[in-house]
Formats: sequence, C-alpha cells, structure tokens
Amino acid sequence: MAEYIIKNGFVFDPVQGIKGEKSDVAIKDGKIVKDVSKSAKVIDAAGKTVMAGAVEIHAHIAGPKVNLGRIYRPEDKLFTCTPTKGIERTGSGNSIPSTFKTGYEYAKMGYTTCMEAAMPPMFSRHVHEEIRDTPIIDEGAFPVFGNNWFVMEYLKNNEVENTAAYIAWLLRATKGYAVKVVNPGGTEAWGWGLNCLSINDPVPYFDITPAEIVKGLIEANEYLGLPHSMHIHPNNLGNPGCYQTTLDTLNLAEGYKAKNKFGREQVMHITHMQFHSYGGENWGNFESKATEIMNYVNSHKNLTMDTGNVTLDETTTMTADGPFEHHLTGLNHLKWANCDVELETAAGVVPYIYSPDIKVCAIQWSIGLELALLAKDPMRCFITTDHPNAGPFTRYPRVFKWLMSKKARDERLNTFKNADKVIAASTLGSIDREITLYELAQMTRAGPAKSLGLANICGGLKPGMDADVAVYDFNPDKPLADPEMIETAFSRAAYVFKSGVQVVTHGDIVSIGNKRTLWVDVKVNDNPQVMRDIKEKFLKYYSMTQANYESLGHHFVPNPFALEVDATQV
Amino acid sequence: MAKITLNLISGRTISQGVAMEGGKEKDLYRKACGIIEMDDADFKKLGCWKNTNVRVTSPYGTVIVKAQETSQGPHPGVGFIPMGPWANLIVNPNTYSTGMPTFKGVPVEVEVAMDQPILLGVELVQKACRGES
Amino acid sequence: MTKSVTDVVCPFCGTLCDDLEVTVTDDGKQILDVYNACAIGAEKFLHSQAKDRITRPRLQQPDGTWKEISYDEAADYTAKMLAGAKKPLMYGWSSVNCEAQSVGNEIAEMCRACVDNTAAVCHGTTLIAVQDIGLPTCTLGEVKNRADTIIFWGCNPCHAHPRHMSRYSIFPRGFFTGKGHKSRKLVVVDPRVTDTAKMADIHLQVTQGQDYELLNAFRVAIRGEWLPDVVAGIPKEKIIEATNVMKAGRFGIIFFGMGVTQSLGKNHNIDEAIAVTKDLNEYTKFSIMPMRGHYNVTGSGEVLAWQFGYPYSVDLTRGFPRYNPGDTSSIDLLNRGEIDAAFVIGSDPGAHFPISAVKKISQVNSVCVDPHITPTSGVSKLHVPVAFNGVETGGNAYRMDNVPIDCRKVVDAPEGMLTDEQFLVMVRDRVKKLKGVA
Amino acid sequence: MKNSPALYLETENICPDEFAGKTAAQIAELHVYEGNTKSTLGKYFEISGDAGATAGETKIVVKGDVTKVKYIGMKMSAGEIVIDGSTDLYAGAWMTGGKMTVRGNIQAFAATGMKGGELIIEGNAGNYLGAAYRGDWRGMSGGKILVKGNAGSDVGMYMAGGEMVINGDVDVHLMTHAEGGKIIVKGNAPSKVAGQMVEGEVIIFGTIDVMMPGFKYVDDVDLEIEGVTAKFAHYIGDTGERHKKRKGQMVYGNLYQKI
Repeated sequence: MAEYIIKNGFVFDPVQGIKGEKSDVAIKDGKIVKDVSKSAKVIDAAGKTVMAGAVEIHAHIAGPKVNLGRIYRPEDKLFTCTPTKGIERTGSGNSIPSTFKTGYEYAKMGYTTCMEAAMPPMFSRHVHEEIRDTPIIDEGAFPVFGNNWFVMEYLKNNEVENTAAYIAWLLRATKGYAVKVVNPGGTEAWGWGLNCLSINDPVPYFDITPAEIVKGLIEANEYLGLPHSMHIHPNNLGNPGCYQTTLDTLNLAEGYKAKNKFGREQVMHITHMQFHSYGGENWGNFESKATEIMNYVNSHKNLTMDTGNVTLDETTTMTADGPFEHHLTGLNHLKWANCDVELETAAGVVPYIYSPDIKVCAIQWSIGLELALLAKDPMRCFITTDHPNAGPFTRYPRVFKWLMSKKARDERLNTFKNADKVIAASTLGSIDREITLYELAQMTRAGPAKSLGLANICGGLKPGMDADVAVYDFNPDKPLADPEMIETAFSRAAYVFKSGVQVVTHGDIVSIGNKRTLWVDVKVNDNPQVMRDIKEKFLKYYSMTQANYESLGHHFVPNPFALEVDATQV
Repeated sequence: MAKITLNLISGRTISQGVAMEGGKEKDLYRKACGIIEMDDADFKKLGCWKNTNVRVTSPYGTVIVKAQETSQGPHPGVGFIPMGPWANLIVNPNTYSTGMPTFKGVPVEVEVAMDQPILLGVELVQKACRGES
Repeated sequence: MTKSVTDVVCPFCGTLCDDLEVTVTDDGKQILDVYNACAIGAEKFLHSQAKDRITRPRLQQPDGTWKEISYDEAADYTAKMLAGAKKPLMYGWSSVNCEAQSVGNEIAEMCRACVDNTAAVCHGTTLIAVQDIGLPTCTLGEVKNRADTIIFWGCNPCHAHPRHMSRYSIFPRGFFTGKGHKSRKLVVVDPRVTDTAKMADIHLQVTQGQDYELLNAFRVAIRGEWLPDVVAGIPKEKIIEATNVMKAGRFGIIFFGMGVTQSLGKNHNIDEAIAVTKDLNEYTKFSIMPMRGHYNVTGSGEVLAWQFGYPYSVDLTRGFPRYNPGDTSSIDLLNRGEIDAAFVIGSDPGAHFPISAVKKISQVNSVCVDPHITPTSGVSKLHVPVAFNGVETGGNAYRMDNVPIDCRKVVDAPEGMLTDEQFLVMVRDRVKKLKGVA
Repeated sequence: MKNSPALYLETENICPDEFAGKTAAQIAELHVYEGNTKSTLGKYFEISGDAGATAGETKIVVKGDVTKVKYIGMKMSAGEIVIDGSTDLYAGAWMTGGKMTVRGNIQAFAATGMKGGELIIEGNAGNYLGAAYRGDWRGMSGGKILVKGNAGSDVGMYMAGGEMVINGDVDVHLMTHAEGGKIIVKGNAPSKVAGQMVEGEVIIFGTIDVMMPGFKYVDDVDLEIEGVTAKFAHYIGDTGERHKKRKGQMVYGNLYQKI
C-alpha cells in the first residue's frame, strides 16, 4: 500500500493533545505511522488545517425509512441531480441523497466513519444493501431495541442476562453495532395508535414502563460491555415542555458506571438533544431549556450527547418514533408515511420546512447552537443534524460556521422575521463563545469515536490508528476575514484519506477506497431459554422463518469489520 | 346476428397464473386466458350457448375468445377476460399521463364467431405485431 | 436417496412465502416435489424442469426462424444495441434478484437509458399516490398479530395471492388475534362477486370505475357529513355500516390491488384510499398496503430508489435521473414513439402491455432475457434464456410489505446456462469497453 | 424548425431567459438533447434575429413543426414566446413570468408548478395542465392560463393560486387537492371534479355526469363570469377533506354549476 506524508499542516488532534502545531502526518499500509520512507508521496498542507477523518455518530442514511423518504419525495430531487462524473456515479436528492451521493458528500467534507442510527432488525438485509452501495465511508448500524417484545418480556421480570443474550443474538443476526432505543414503549403503544409521553406511562399489555426498559437496557449493555453505550431518543420528543421528560430520562443513568474494554466512559448517549430541550406549554410560549439540560449533562460524566442542529432548510423528518410523525403530519398537513414492524418497532416519515420566518423554527435553530455552546466538555457533546430530521448532513459546514463565529450566528439571529421574540426565547444571543478548531475536532472526531468505543481506531492521528485524515483549505494563523470561509473550507476538503487511501483531492472523488461495515460480535454463554423463546416467536408470531431472518450472506456485507466482545466470563 | 355491449374488466385468475408459469406458448394458457366470463343473463341476450367462440371488439381492437359462464358473478353487464394477450388486444391504452393504461372499464361489443379460431398466446401477439389481425 | 431444502422462498408473487419445502435428487439436479406452495408457486418450481426448455440464446431471423448463438455473441449484441441507442428502454426487473437489478442500473447509467419495472402496469399509480399523500402501512406480521378488520379493495387474493389469507390476513392466529378467522371482520369492495368477496362479512359491489367516488363517500361518512342516497351503486346505509365496522376495530388494514390502480381514477383512487386510512387513525389504528404482483417488483423499486432516487420510470438519458410517469413511463414512451431500442428482462410486456405498445417493441431492436418462451421473446430480435431466479439461483427480494428476504437456490440450472446477473455482468463489461469507461 | 428529430427533442433553452443578450449565432450554439445525444439548436432550427438585452426585451417566435419538441419556455421569467403551431410536453413548465402563446395544441404537463405569467393555448391542452410536479404539494400558485379548446385530465391538481379559463371541455380530475385558485370551464366536466379540494373555486358552465359525494348543494346564486351573468347552483366541499377555519368559520372549496 502507498506511503504518504502530509507536511507542514496545522494539526488538530485531541487524542494526542495537538492544538494546531505545525507538524507532519505519516501514513503507511492504511495506518498512521511515526515516519515513512523517502519514497512516500508528499502532500503539502502548508497553511492548511489537518484533522482526523470526522465521525458521524447519528444519521439516517441507509434503510427502509430512508428509502421510503426517497421513494415518496420526487420533489426533493427536482433540478438538483448530478450527472455521472469520472468514477462518481450520478447523484440525487437534497434532504435524502442517494447512497452514492451520501458516500461522496460525507467524504468530500472529510467524514470517514458514519453510523446509521436506526435499523429495524427485520430489515437488516435492506440496511446492509444500502450500506454496501454507499461508497468510501465505514458504516455501522444500530438495531432498535426499545420496543422489542423479547426485551420488554425479559425486562418485565428483570431478566437482564436473558436480555443480554438476546441482544448478542440480534447483533449477530443483523450485523448490528449498538443498542438503540427510540421512544421506549411508545412505539409499541403506537401499534394501537397510542403513545408513552412520560417515562412512567405503562406500555399497553406489556405492563412495563419506559423507565424500566431504559434501566434494563443500560444494565444489559454494561453486562455485555459493548463498545457503544445504550443510545437513546427519549420519550415525548418535540413537544413544548418535553425537557422535563428528558431530565427524567437522563436521571435513569444515575449511579451506573461504564464497564467495557474500549475506553468508553458513558452509559447513555442521548441523541438529537435539541428536540428534547423544549420549554413552554404550547407553541405560543415555546422556549429553550438548553441551560437546564446542559447544566445536568455538564455535571454527569456518564453521559454523552449529540445536538441535532436545525439548519433552516426544507427537509424530511424520519424516525422510529411512529406516534411523533403522526402528530407532526397533523401539524403541517404534509404527506405522512408510516411503517409498523412486527414485534420490533415502527417508523414514520413527514417532510418539514424549517422556515426562518416561523418563530418556532428559529427558536429550534437557537436551541441546537445553544446546547453546543453551553457544553463544558466537548468530548461529550457532538455535532449532528440528526440527518435529515433537523437538516441535511451536507449543512455541517454551515453549522460549524455558526458555532465558530459569533458574527455569523448573530447575523442570522438578528434577521429572523420575529427576531426579538426568538432572541427572548433562548440565551443564544448572550453567548460569546466561539468553538475553536480543537474543540471542533473533539466534537466531530475524538469525542464521537470515544463514545462509540472506536477511540483506538479512528477520530485521531496517533500512530497505529487508521489513517483517516482530512486536510482543509483553512489557515488558523490568518485572521478570519469572513465567516463564510469556514463554510467554504469545510464543505470541500482539499485532501481526504480513508484507511490510508487518498479518496478526495481538491474536493473531487479520486477513489472509492475500501469501505467497511462495522459490527459488534459478542460471545455469550449458551442460553437455551433465549434460543427457545426465539424459536417460538418465529413459529407463532413472525411472518418469516427464523432461518431466513438469520441469513445475512456475504453479498450483503462484503467487507465486514467486527469488534469482538467476550461476555462469557462475566 | 346478435351483439351485446359489456363493460370489460381484465385481471388475474389462479388458472391464468398456473398456465402462465406452465408456458405461454402452450394450449393450457389459451384455455386459461383466451376466454371471456359473462353472466348467464348476457348469454341469453347474446343468444348463444356457453363455451362458444365470440369476437370481442373495442375502440382499440378486436379478438376471438371463448365465452364462458362466470364463476365469480353475478356481474350483469360486465365481461371479464383474464389478464394476458387476448385482453390486451382490446384494452384502452390511454394512461391519462399516469403511465398506467386503462386495463379495466373498456366498453366492448360481443358477437358470436363460432367458426373463428382462438389463437395461441405467442402467435396471437406475433400476428398482431405483423398487423395480421 | 433424496434431500430436502427447507425455508425456500417462492419467487412468484409479492406474498413471498418463505416456508416452502422442496425435495430434490441428491445430485441436486432434479426437483421431485414442492410442499406448502400454492398451485402457481408449485408450477413455477416444477415447470423449471420442463424438458422442452430453451437453454441457449437465439437470434430471430428475417423469416421468423431462430438461430442458436452463444452467450458471448448474445452479450455482444446486447451491449452494442444499448450503447448505440439514443433512447433505449430497459424494462422489467420484477422477477430478477436485487443483485442483478443493481448491475442493470449500472448499465442503464452508462448507456443513459430509461429504466422501468412492472409497477408501470401494476402499482405505478400507487407509487404516484404515495408520493402525493404518503402511506401509513405495516409489515404483514402486524396484520397477523393485531388486525381485527380487513378490507380487500379491488383485489382478489384467492386468485392472485393464494396464500395471503392463510399466512397473514384472515386465518392465522397471532399474538393478539388468538381466535384467528373468528377474531376478524372482512369487508370486500369489488364490482364482481369474486371468490374473495364470497367470504366477506360485507361485500360492496361497487360500480366499476367509481371507486374514487365511493372512497370519497367513506371519508364523508367517517366525518358524519351529508351523503347522497346512493354512491357508486352502493346505498348510503351500507356505506355508513361499513365505515362503522372500520371505526369499531382496534387495528384495521386496507389491502388493495389492480382493481383500483388500473381503473379510471388510477392514482387518485389510491390517494383517496390512503386518505381514508389516515382519517381512520383519528379513531383507531389503521394501515394500508398494496398487493404487489411480481415477487420482486418491490425490490426493483427499492434498488432504483437508493441508487437513483425514484422507484420506477427513471429516465437517465441526460446523465442524471429524471422521473415523471406520463413522460418517462414505459407505456407512454412506447406509445409516443420515444425509444429506439428495447431491453426486456424478468417480465413479459408482450403478454401484459396493450398491443399498441407491444407493436412498438417489435419495431425496434430488442432483446428479451427470460427463461420462458413468451409473447415478448416471440417478437424480440434476440431471446436470452437464463436460470430461474429463486429456483436455480438465490438473491435478495422484497416482499409486498418491503421486508427483504434472501431467496434460496434449490437446484442447478441446466448445464452451461447463465443467471441474469452473470449475463448482465457480461453485458456491463462490454458496455464499459464500448463507452471507454475504466 | 428545419430538421425534425428522429425521436423527440428537449429544448429548455428555447426561452427568453436563455436567449437574452445573445446573437443568432450564439443562440444556435445553445444545447438541445435528442434522447441521450447532445447537440445544438442550430442543428435543428434556423435562427434569425438577435435577442434583446434582457429576457423582458426578448420575443421568440417558433415556426415549423415542433410537435415533437419538449420543454419550450420552461422556467421562463419574462419576455414572450409564440409557437406557430402545436408542441409537446412541458410547454411553459415552471414559468414565473412573461407570456407564451401556442397557436395549436400542447401535450401534458404544460405550466407545471406555474408561479406567474400568462399562457394562451389556442387549440387543445393536454393532461396535468397547471398541475404540481409529482410528489409536490405546491401546484400552480400564480399567473393566468387560457385554453380556447379542450383540456385533459388532472388540470390544476394541487392548485394554490392563479386563474385558468377553459373554453371547451375538461377530462376527469379537475382541481384535485386544490388549496386555492380559480378555474372556469365553459364546457363539460365528466366526473371526479374538485375531489379532495381544501380551498379554491371551480365554475362549470356545462354538465357534470357524476358529482363527487363530498360536494353538498347550498343554494342558487347569480354570478357574473367574464361578462356573462347567470344563475349557478352553489356546492361546497370536499366535505370528506380537512378544512381550515377562519374566524370560527369552516372554509370549504366552492363549486358553481350553471343552471
């Protein structure tokens, strides 16, 4: 494999504590190394910013609901498709890009590892087919567990070990990466058109509460010692006053400590916090509770979170929170898609326009930025747009601009249609903090990688780590003339390396690299009871056979990368 | 000679499905799809016995099929030809710019054509394409 | 000695039964028997064994006779035709696995062709409706476990999806439906007294072509507004009775078929049916699902969507995808005389398109890839027989509820026969050379 | 038009916005597509005269047989186009301003998503006139369309504003899903009129074979439509559809049929 040396760039690497010092990054055989031979290809990074490849911890980029979004939104593509270009396949879609465009766009921004945030287990073959067709980036997918019949039946009787054994079986059957929870209990209730809006609402028939599901899954997750923690989208998303439910949910992690060999310290990751930080009783007195939320998060080391920044675009919302999407279509009257999945989960899809002229949208925009700017530990607060829910991931550079430049965000804040009302509804206007490049590297590289249990593999530039490197045309030594330079620079990296392969040069795709599928392979002791339960559920209640459910042949996951976990000794 | 007007529907039947998998060049396919199902009342109007060859004509074409009593009736005034080449010789190709032809709801005239042969699926289409029918 | 293959997936219809058992000779060459399949599914497996089967590509001669050629020659012919055409149509894809569909899409992109699947004449109008107002749906297991109210609208599963009712919709005993058939109410809307209608608690014999009006009346009745005495041949009282049944259940579902997608109103019929479903979710839980025909028409839509963004009728002639049924849809392309070459795979437009469109196929250069002799192969310049998908080769497929199931190979194809995917790869590599693509 | 295409031609460049500020020679260099084959306007058309400095100052007259030419006047924002005959799909699609006159007939998808301007068809119009693009809930929102002959099906689907007058008959599905705007049909409408209409106005001078059950007769009213005063039966609907409330009053779509 080729050798490279990236010379004289301003390097930002939280893993090694490098804060913009001029230094070289050497690449050999796909890894970062101390030094390389004379024959190494030299990449001149003088006057440029060098970081590890970015890590996406939560996006909806592959699978049934994403594709349902593509299928039912031809208008999302009108006049914006890109023709075949060199090795680049044709691309389509703004808020829901085609798989090809998804891979290219992430790579061009310097992202090299991305997590699909919600995989319905029964549809894992579909998710993996799309992952296979998404070029360049390493991907993993989180199967959803929070409304799963096995999980609810086991946890009703506090059977954590059985829950763990089932998790291990499902992760293997679906080639899944982590334990995802969406609106615990609420989505099962949606099977009857109902919901669970607090952590204590009992789940119809199953006689268990969201709180019990969440605590039980934290315990099972730590029992197994998985790379990532339980990853949760709490109950009561998106409603005025929901921040209280969020605090209740965060509180469930109280007292739990992470047990794993991957260097992960949190036991709960709360995703798209923006949607869960709302105060007020209605849309009229809707306001930000980011301060309350961040005070809690800042003082609890066993939590990590991502923001879910609103980008003020027309986009497509999609979530396993079925009842929420039904609620949303009632608000905006736009087309509603829903799919309930037997024994496991559901999903809904509704287009949404975050208009700067609508007060609530502008406040949502403020909250997302507020959360990131109030975060004391950038290693525990990560930047996302919950793509495509709060906005397309292609807007990351714009979000970076708003976070890194008070000038840029004040310009936006002060020109909203209802500016004074918007300003009054959050503390954003009074925040002077500007995220530094080092903090950006923490919030988009080292932080998410550590939270995912990938700290030794990606998110940093330490010798021995995968050579995922992004070089940006951005000179931190020069005074920032115009905040737009941030957005421009991070939109199209000068150079990107993925596992040591140069995939982007001056914003163009030059190789589709060696894309991998990340999954977690857990060994547990034989558990005949769980195996019996699985067999029975397939015989009686599933609409496909267990053998076909478990078959996930090589053609679905051509280049797997398994993180091994041995839970037989616990 | 008597003529009756029916509203034509085409659609799947289980024997159409079986015969299709058995081979569209075969006689079984003709037996399954080269037919029109009508109500007893319409047979009387037409003044012919069941299992008579008839000519079915629409604004879009004409075809010879065997008239049979419907097994899924009564549906007075409605004729049913299983989906296949025979039906497609006479269905309405208008898509109203939706991409979908109007396979169902085509006004047709039915008349007795005892001496006329019912062609096999493949040759029927080949002939039609050569403009021989 | 014989061996038995279990969990076999049936490659006929969108029900995609995956519990078939097939016994084969232990050399794996001969199918002896098929268990659990419906009559059509069984025939699909058994016919693959037909002695008179065509096993080599054939080129039609001016006099209508056929000349056997090699797969290499066939791939050359196909690649030249596609690469040379100004607006080739690549149609079918619905009885083909997703892996082959993907290769086909790559060819289409390189040749800047139009790609379309059988939704064009089946549930294309459903997709248009979904694009207009969405689709509240579920997997078939949800129906089995929860549904107590079943509506079949313009579909006849007894004939078109024979095992649908026993596996998912009417008879099975699910988690919350322990009494099976007894725990469910069945409403059928059809202009004929179909065998499905004969089983119904309520049959509404709608005037053909007025489903849109009847569905609208359902919405009016659900809202308790004024109704005319008779709508689409159905008295007001029966309409109200039916909507009350639908409101009363705990989990209902509307299954619909070509009776609504192909009748006057087309996409609007589905649009209104989806609106009914959406309305009912204000009172109880309701879903709706198209009864997809070909076993993998759904898969073709999925693959096209994640690669190009649209589920069917994709026009790549400008180097990027465009979509608008009425313009980019096969029937319109053919009837309007927009295309100059036709490549057909995994479907039979010759039998299932209106004859005016079939004539157009016969008038341009055309290749038909199909294991069977069909009306399409009969009017094509080149016929390329291939292995039977789901019988002689596996590969992924999508059920009518979008659930992916990986099909199983049961027996070997006859000596020297290729699969769709193998043949398409040969064509793709040749097209790459012709187009000078690395 | 000097050479007609073997297939169909896509000429979105025949548009004042594209011609503006160009000489005949430069205009001849603008691209057209026949299927996947790129070529120039000059290959198919003989171009005479120069364009104005701006779209507003540019008038295009298209002569010859353009029945197999798509996208004429697509996205035009100003100026004028006169087509001296019949043309194919997407005439004046997504136009925002200016004036387009077609002396003959047009095919489907004309004035798709029209925002402004004026479209006059002296012959017949096809399906989906002034309708929304697939999947879009934002149909014709402004401008005027006049059809002197008949129009096809799905006219004004998802219409939100603007006005259409059709002197002849229309086919099924008039103003489906409309949330505003006004359509006047001097002839007949067979059935499926104003289904799922949320808001808007449709006036039919001729017959309606089958009225939507969601339309409820209110009263007879005298209306003056384009100089003609007459008595109309007034219906409101679609009562099966959702409706906004204004000042506590439910706002329905209005359908008027001449008695």
